[in-house]
Amino acid sequence: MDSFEIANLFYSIGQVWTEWLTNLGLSPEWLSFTNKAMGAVLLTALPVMIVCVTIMGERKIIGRFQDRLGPNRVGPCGVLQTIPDIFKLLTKEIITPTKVDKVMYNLAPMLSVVSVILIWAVIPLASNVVGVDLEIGALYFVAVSSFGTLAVLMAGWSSNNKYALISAFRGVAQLVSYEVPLVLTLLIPVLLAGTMRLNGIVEAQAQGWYVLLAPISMLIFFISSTAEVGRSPFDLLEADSEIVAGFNIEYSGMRFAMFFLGEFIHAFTFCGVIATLFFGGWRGPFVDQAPALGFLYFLIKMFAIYFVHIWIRITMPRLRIDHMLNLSWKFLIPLSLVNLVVMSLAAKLVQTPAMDATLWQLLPRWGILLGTNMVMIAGTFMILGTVSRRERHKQEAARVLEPVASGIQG
Amino acid sequence: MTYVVFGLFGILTLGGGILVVTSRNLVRAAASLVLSFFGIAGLYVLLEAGFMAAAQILIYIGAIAILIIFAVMLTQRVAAGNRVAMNSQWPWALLVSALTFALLVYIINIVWPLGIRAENVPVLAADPTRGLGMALVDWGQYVLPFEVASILLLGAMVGSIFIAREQHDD
Amino acid sequence: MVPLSWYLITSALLFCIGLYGVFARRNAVAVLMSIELMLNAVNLNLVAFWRFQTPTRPVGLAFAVFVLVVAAAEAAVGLALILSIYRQRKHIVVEDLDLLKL
Amino acid sequence: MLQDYVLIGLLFVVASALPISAIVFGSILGPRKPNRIKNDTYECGMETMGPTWVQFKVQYYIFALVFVIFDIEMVLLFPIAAAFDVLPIYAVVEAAIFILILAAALAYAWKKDALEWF
Repeated sequence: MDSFEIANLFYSIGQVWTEWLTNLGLSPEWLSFTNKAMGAVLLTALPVMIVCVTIMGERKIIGRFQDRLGPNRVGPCGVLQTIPDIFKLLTKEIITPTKVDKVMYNLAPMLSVVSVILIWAVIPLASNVVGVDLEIGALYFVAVSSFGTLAVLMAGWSSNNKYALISAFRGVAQLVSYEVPLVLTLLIPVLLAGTMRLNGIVEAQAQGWYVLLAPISMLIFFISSTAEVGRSPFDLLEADSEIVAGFNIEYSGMRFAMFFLGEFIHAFTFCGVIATLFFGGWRGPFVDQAPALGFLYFLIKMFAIYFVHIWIRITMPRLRIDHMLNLSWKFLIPLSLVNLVVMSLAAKLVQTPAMDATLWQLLPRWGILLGTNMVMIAGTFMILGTVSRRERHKQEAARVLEPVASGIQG
Repeated sequence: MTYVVFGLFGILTLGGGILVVTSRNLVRAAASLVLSFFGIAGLYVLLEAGFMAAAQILIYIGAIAILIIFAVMLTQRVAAGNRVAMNSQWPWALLVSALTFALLVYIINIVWPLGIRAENVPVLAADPTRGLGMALVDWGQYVLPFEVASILLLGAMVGSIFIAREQHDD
Repeated sequence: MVPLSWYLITSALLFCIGLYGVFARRNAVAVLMSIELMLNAVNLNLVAFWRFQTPTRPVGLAFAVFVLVVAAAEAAVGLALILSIYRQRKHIVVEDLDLLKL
Repeated sequence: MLQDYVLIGLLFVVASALPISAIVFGSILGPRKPNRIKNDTYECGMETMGPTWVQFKVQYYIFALVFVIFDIEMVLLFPIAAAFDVLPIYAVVEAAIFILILAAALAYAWKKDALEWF
């Protein structure tokens, strides 16, 4: 009977809640409204709570990677470190520089938090637990994250600081460049599932996670999402050795903390989106019997992907701006365009199987899609090899002619 | 309730629009333009055109507004806050737009009388976005404009890169 | 639902605001922004008509999407022209750009 | 349909209440001792020289421009991808042609060195 209760966990909570509100004498419309308001509060609280856990975990993990302990003073093994941190930020003085543009200066940190929390409205948390299963879910996700670009630009401009503005401009160039491959590969789960509903995409992955059907898309999406959230090696926004601290240099205290919070939520929200689009979201063993397990699976997948993020963050040095832009425009975008064309034609060759297709009926689709991906990967490596060999020859020839290397200015 | 939301987004749209044409600081004007675009996106949601709302935010706020802000910053030498924003013919412009508005209201009032409440609005198709997708690549419908759109975009990109590029001597 | 005429009035008002901006602003970028407002007003009209007149066929939506395409192309080329003019003449005040008059 | 967006509207309100309340709390709890130097623009301790709203190079604009074009393209592709399972094969080919024309635009930009960071 144990598993039965878990199976109905969300359902039973909903039942109790609804009953309680109906007993209070709420009309159905107001009941629905109250439920939605509750949902909104929960969806805001969830990422904030996850942040509190992740910041701590990330600092510990980075400490271990760098052969040190990490925070270890507050609470057992330092797990409560975040709480004093929050209080410290709360009691900092909030400085408003005299020359800022007040309206935009105050709006920017708000926008950076709101834009990422809004994404959580469409992420399916468990089989029937999703804020709203919007008909245009995938597009909504892209649209909402484009507010983040605006927040960067607003913060940089309103601060009235050269470095902030330079950083904001660079940041926008970066965000804009990586949004193209991100969205182009987002199209692939959409077309494989034949729907823009994120829950629909997760359900369609009952026939195999899309990371197996479209590994290239997953890689492109992962790389460009790392750049979108401004994580290392793409953290040029706050390249502290070049531009004082980035677009948020004039911000202090809680206002700065809001940018920080926004950035953190952004980072693992994208991990959640990757888990949803390519790793089957809430799918996992026994999830049909016990829907509540789905939430657990989702969190596990999200944190696993986030761990890779952290791993990359502490391993890779920062890219130079021209390299970063080249990576997007001259590698990722052409690759994702080719990927999109080839994948759509390949997926059309084998009709989408019915929902109850057996493993044998699914095999041709898997084989063709995976095979296409392998061919594309091989082709990419061949082209890359040729190009880099040619480049090396060119550079060697240049070195013979002109011994003084001329640096490129970023 | 819908009326309240409509009013909210309407005020956002029109207020943003008014700020765009009146504010002297061009970056402020661009920010108000974003407000106005956002209001329009809200109106699209009220019209149950979710796809258009998302496209509006993605294209207008996420791309065109940023392009405009970049252009503003590239063409502003100093913080040009205190130059004259309007030219000498602005009273005439005001008059002309007011007359146009009056004319439009007059016409609208003839065909769709203002006082009438919306009764029996037709029901939406099941999934309008999918319908749009099918129509865009359907031989009988919009495939020609669809391909022409891509050629237009190609032309726009080639042309504007050609125009905007700084002339390098090498 | 809010009746169709309300949307039409909103759109007409926005269009006229844009029209005023086009006539009255001196800065070319501001003129371009006003044009964007007018295009938006047109789009709002198209979507409103789609919703109230032909909601079962995606006619209005398709046209609105093509207006989006044109708006983006216009913004890209227009701003590029403005930049190019700015590089040559160091200002972008519309009424002083009378190259053809000489 | 419209009901879906109620939650998003509410989420927008709640999500903006979070940073607002955090900043208000912070300004209540934090000290407030402004002075002229502290409120000045921070540029590594140096005096700000010249106008702050400096001009930028046109390269930024070109990236934004290419992005706008691609953004439009992607928006047009989204409804097609959503209807993918019912599309005939020729429709997919048409969409592929659409993508290839835009790829030609990218190739042009590449060829003209518009994507270089000078």
